[in-house]
Amino acid sequence: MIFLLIGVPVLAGIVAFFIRPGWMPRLLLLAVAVTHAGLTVSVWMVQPAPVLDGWLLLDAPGQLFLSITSLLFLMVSIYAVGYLAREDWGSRQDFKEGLLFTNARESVFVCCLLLFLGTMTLVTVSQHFGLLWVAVEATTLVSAPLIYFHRHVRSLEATWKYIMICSVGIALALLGNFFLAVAATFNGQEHIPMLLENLMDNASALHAPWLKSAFIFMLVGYGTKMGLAPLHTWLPDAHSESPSLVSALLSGALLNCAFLAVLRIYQVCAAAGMDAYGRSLLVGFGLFSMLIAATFIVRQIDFKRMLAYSSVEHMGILSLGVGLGAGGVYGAMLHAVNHSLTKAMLFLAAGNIIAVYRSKSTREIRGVFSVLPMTGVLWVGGFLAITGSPPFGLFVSELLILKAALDQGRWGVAIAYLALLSVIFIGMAAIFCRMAQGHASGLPAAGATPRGFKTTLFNEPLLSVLPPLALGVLTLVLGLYIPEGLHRILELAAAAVGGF
Amino acid sequence: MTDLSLLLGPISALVFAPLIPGIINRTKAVAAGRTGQPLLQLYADLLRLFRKGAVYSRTTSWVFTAGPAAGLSCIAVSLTMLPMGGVPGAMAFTGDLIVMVYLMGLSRFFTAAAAMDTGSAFEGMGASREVQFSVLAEPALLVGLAAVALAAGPAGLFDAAPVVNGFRSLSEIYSGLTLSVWANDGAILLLAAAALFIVALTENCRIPVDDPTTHLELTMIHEVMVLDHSGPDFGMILYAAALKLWFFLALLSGLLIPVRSENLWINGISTIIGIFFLAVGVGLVESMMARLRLLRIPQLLAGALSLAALALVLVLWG
Amino acid sequence: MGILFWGSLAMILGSGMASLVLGRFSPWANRVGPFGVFLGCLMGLAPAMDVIVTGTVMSWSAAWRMPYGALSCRIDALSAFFLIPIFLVSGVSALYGSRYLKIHETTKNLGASWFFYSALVVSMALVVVARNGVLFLVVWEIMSLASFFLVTFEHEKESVRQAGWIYLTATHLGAVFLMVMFVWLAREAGSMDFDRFEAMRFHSAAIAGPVFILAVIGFGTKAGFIPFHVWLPEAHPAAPSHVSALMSGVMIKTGIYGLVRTLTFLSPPQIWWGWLLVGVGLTSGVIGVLFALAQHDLKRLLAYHSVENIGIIALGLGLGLIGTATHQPVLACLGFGGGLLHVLNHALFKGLLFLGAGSVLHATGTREMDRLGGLIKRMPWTSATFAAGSVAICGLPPLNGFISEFFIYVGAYHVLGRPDASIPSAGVIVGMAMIGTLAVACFTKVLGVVFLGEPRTEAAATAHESDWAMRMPMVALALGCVAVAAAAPWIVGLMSPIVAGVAGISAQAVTTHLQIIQEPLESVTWIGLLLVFGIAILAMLRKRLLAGRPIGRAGTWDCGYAAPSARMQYTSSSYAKPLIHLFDGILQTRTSYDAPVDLFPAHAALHTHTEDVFRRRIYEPLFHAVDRFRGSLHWMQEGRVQVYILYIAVTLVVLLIGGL
Amino acid sequence: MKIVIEALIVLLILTNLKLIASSRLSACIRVVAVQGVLLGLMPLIAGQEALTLRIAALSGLTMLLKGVVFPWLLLKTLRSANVRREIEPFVGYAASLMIGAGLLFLAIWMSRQLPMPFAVTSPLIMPLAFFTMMIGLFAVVSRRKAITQVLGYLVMENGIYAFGLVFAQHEPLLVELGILLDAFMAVFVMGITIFHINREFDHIDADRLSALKG
Repeated sequence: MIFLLIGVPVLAGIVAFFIRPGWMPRLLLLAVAVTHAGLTVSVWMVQPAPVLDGWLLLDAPGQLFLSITSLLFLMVSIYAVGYLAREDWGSRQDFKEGLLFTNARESVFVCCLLLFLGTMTLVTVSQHFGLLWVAVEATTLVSAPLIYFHRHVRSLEATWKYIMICSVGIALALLGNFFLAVAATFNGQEHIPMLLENLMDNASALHAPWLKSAFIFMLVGYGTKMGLAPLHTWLPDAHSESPSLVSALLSGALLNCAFLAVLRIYQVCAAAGMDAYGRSLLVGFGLFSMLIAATFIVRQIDFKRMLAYSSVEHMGILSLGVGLGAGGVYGAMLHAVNHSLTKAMLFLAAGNIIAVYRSKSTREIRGVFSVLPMTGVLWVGGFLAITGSPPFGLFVSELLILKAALDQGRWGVAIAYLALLSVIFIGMAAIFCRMAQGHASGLPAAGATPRGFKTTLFNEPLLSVLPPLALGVLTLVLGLYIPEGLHRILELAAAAVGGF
Repeated sequence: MTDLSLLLGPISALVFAPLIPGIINRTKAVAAGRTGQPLLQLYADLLRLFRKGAVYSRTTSWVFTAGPAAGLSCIAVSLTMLPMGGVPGAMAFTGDLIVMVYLMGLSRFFTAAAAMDTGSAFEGMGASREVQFSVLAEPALLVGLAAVALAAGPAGLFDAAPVVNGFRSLSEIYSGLTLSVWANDGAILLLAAAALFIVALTENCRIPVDDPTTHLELTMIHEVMVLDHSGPDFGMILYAAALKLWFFLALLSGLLIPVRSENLWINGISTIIGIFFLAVGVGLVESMMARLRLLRIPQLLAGALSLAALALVLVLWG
Repeated sequence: MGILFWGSLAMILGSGMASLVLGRFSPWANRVGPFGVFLGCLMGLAPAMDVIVTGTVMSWSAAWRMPYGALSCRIDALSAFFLIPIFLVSGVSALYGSRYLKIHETTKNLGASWFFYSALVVSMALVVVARNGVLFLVVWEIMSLASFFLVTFEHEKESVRQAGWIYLTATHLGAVFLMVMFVWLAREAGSMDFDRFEAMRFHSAAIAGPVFILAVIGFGTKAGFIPFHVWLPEAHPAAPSHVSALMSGVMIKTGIYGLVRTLTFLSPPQIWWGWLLVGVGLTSGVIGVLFALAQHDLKRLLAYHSVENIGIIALGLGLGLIGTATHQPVLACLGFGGGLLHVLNHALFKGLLFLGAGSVLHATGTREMDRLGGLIKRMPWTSATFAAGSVAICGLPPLNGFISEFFIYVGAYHVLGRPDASIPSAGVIVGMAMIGTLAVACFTKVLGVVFLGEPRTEAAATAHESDWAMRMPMVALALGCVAVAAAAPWIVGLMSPIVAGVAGISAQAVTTHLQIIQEPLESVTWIGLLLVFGIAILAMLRKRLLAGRPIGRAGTWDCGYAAPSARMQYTSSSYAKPLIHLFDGILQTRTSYDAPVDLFPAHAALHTHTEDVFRRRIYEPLFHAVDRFRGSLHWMQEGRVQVYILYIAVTLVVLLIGGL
Repeated sequence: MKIVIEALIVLLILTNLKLIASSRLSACIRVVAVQGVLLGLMPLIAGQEALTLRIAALSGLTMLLKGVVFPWLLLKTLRSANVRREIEPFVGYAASLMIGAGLLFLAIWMSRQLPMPFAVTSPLIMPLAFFTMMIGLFAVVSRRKAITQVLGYLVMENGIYAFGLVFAQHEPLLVELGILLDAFMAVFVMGITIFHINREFDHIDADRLSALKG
């Protein structure tokens, strides 16, 4: 089962590399996405058996993040079909510098997408720290070409930064792995295998200072990938320059995977009785990330960068929630789900806006409501959702995290948390409302609108409206009702990470 | 006996009110060494006005004609609650003083509206001034009466023991104003009386606030608001003004003349006499001082308010 | 009865959705929506009335798969009392709006607008019946968002977008305080259920005090307490008039409801709460009416009057708290009774006034008072109802505004002698007197400048009376004002269960305590009748006197000036000038004056502009400070990959040195 | 035996210093190649247990990749982007050496802070690992040319890898291979990116790639 989950996308990816562009790769993409989603659903039905003597195993956190990834990938691939169909593959003018540029080969794109799915799945299921590291690094490498899909200078720069920063970070995580290995070696001879459960079982036997430094290195390493400030620097560039559907995956799925990696090492630390230290670090990183996000969201001139920074913010909230422990962990898990859905929805909507306006500037774009009614609704709805206004899901999780903070009487944390949330809300409100409302302006000269988009009522292509709509409906539902099964998994996951 | 005496207040007001301006003018004339107009001048004016026809501005609407009627009926209705010294008002009830003050407000509302209805800048100016002064006058009135109420109130009001009915009608308050009260805290009553006197002058547009005898529109306040009224309307306005003056003087004399015998007639008559004396007093004041500059008037009223407040403070902590 | 309630909500929401679906395609959206809402509201009134009259409490509860959430609702006397204005004003405003929005039928998607309208009505109704913290917060925010979308109906205008943003910001910040409050209560009570809160009766000062402060800030932002009122004068003018009526008449009252409901969780109140509320009330009342006086924009003026009336309500509640804290039940009953009654009254006359302003705007296309005038001849209905509303809002007898103020006055006078309550009650007396007279000044100005005199512009001269769909609501609300005033003595009886819940004493006790005002209210009603009677008599007398006598028609007395023009009338600013001058320390009005020069001046102008001093002195500096701090961090993302990697290295080293 | 290891370590340290002291890119690449080979030798001699097939395979593969393939790749890229030397780096060469010395001390301090839980052949190995890693980071941070940064990354990887080779022998082979593969892929992808950068901008100065900010 697990092999299937990983193998199908990887093999399909390799296949996709060799078939020629056209409807074939898109079909393949869609097929794999559906299959993967189906497999994930079946995972919910029957717990899959561990394989490779426990190296690959699907525990509650893994299952949660696997499901998010799979769902997002399904939506994104539906979107991608329409997107790739709309793209013109000749060389065209870049709307910022006006330089000519082309796209990467479609087959390469699809191939990398599929491999991306495969590697992310591997992250969610791998229980062995070494393997986990390999998987995370692999996600970086396969996602780099995705960011460089539009072959113009800015995306190239973004790609370079992405590779350099993430590789350096991940390298540190590798050292962390070795430290963990050292920590897991007592009296020189026998080694505890670096499987999560073994480490947790005899966590007390681990060598404390080494474990601590291992935690620091892995936190910094995976934190870089996860986008915790001040290690987040690659994130806005990569998210803003990659195609919107890739940004959706990066923000909605990849960051979660990195978060999962952080959770893994935190689990070990907690088991070894160093949770106080770990939690303090997580809280600190969380608040600082929110601060940096707020700093750059307010008056942001590029709305995809704004979304990227909002991802930084929410990663901060996640680590804050875990750092607060107790009910906060459940909140964090729920938050991860909601954030992925909402952020993906926003990025896809942003894709539609860019496709018509040919611009990412929050200063020029006006009147999305009147130009693209559905997208406009999604855009504003997404704004309300991402800022945690009821009745959307993020409200509940943010409320839970607040409650965790207040229950422990940590007023400083609570106040900082709320103040930053408010600042971000105010900043985003200004940007989103200005973009959505008003008379249509900032549109390119007539005829520049791409195929498939007629800027009249109800002529937005269904394939690019339905996926974000579905995601939006999902987070709306999660804001009003949490299904029993999801609740159970969330509780299990929270319990695994030392909360409830 | 009692029920008859209850009617004394309203009836005496309706009958004698137009006499007051006569008294004032005659006082001023005498003080100025003239003979001056007859005492009953206002009666004659009213009769004449009620017999005349009327001229209306094309600009005006029903509001303009409603103004005088509303003003007159407001003051007439508040007469029914007015105590004549020891004689309780015809329909006194807890909190009637608030109703009286607000009836004044209602008549002011209508008068100002009627003035604005003519579309004349002068009358608008008058209305604007009228409402401006009331902003300080009404609080002074309410606070002053509050001080009086506390001074005249039962001793039980001061200790912390909960009283059944701490707040009473104006008539009950006035009936409590015996000589002993004056003996105990006359100072407070005097302060309150001073405040009330200033308010009375303001509300009735007497010198030093307003000069009813001026002939320059720009300096008028109340007179200018009624420039366009004529015939019966104007009659009503003059009559209402007289009644209002009577009303305030009655308040004052009821406060200043502590005759509280069980024979209500004595109380009533003495109060009425007091009113006439007060009228003379007003006349003297008017012949002694000139009207203030408009910008100074708010200060005068603020002074009245602070006098009243001082009285209240003295009652509460004196 | 319960089925009626939910049925009405379903009907309102359903018609909203229906018009949303119809939305783009047909003008029917603008018929289905409003009439559905109207009928739904009529339906909803029945259960509310039933609860108040019979005193039976309806409650529903259901499990909710949501952390700390539970779908529990209850209509007790308090909720029912707030439901009445909600359904009343929403219904008539909907009727009004269907005509008011007709001009947009071709240009805008009215379906969406009506959907949000119905969402607003339903969420308001749910806010006052919700019995669970999470549920309350959810519906509360839905209410805010729905009203936000209604406010930005004409979002093509920059000013409207700005107003919308301010409103959204303010309401969101308020909600943050409420979140903290509920979470804190939940932390103590172990659950978010209101029943649990009421059972706990938090009395330790360590919790009750801060929670009360949080409630005052959070709910005060919605209600419009100064200094949290800044959004009102922006949002109310921006919104379509029927929405302004709904928001100003009803929605801000949900803030009052929240505050009162919170008081039922906390007991016994400490006396400083009362002092605080009285202080807030005085500030809001006086400053609110002063700013209203300084406005030239009709709807903005009305918005500031909402601040003033909220202040009066706060005064009532404050006195009530003092009464409870100092064990003077009479004061408690009078204070709470007056405050709550004023909620109903203000809903009636403020709704009426906004609708009137709307039909003026609809007829002349301007809210600028100095461009209007003389409308009474062309718009008799609007003018008459507006005049009634003005008398009511000035708190003058014989209309309903006076009744609730009378409660508060009597309460204040009642305890004037008591050492522990005399200062606030004296303050209340002075403050209310000033508020009342200033309101008179303000509304004689509005009435005189907008409806009386000569039209100042072409638009005003050619104005038309709006048709029945817009007239009926105004008439209905005006009648409501009269009815409440006339029925005052009986209403007192109905108030007692409502007050009882807040004052924490039995309904019977409240009834006995309210006896003190029972008989006076009857007299007040008589006096009202007497007044009307007197005016009628005098009018008849006048007619008799003038019968057969010459009645001339002439121009207004112009002091001999040859060519008077309509522009020479007293304007709103000149009318208000003396008072503005008197209180300039607070208002800080800015005047720009270019004087007429030489013998034949070509041009001369005088502009006065009074912007909200709190916005200028508190909020704008605050926001700018935050923004400057934000900007000072901007170097962090300066683009060089080397620097970024340096961050990583530094973080690592710091953590290592700290950790090892 | 020990003497050999010590010599090896000293050589490695010297390669590090040479890397940050030399401006000719090709020279830098050669240095890194040498470092890779030395690194490959490391487990053969420093390992606690006797020479097993596993270790032999690992060190062989390491030498092949780090000593031959990467340098070759990089030299190829270097030739395509015709740059010869690092023009004024952010930190001058003399200063770099100073800092290098400082880093050496920091490395030794760290290894003092983290005592090995078990016996090791030479106490110098851990400082060496840290030092190499830091030098790598330093090179990434302080140099302009993208290619130098790749070199820095490689050196960093080398340091970490050295640590792993010596102290974490029980890492399963699969993981070791995975790590090597990833490193290879990373360098490969970076090489491609540099190639593209050179084509788009006709320079490979990483610090001039700063259009995206704010």
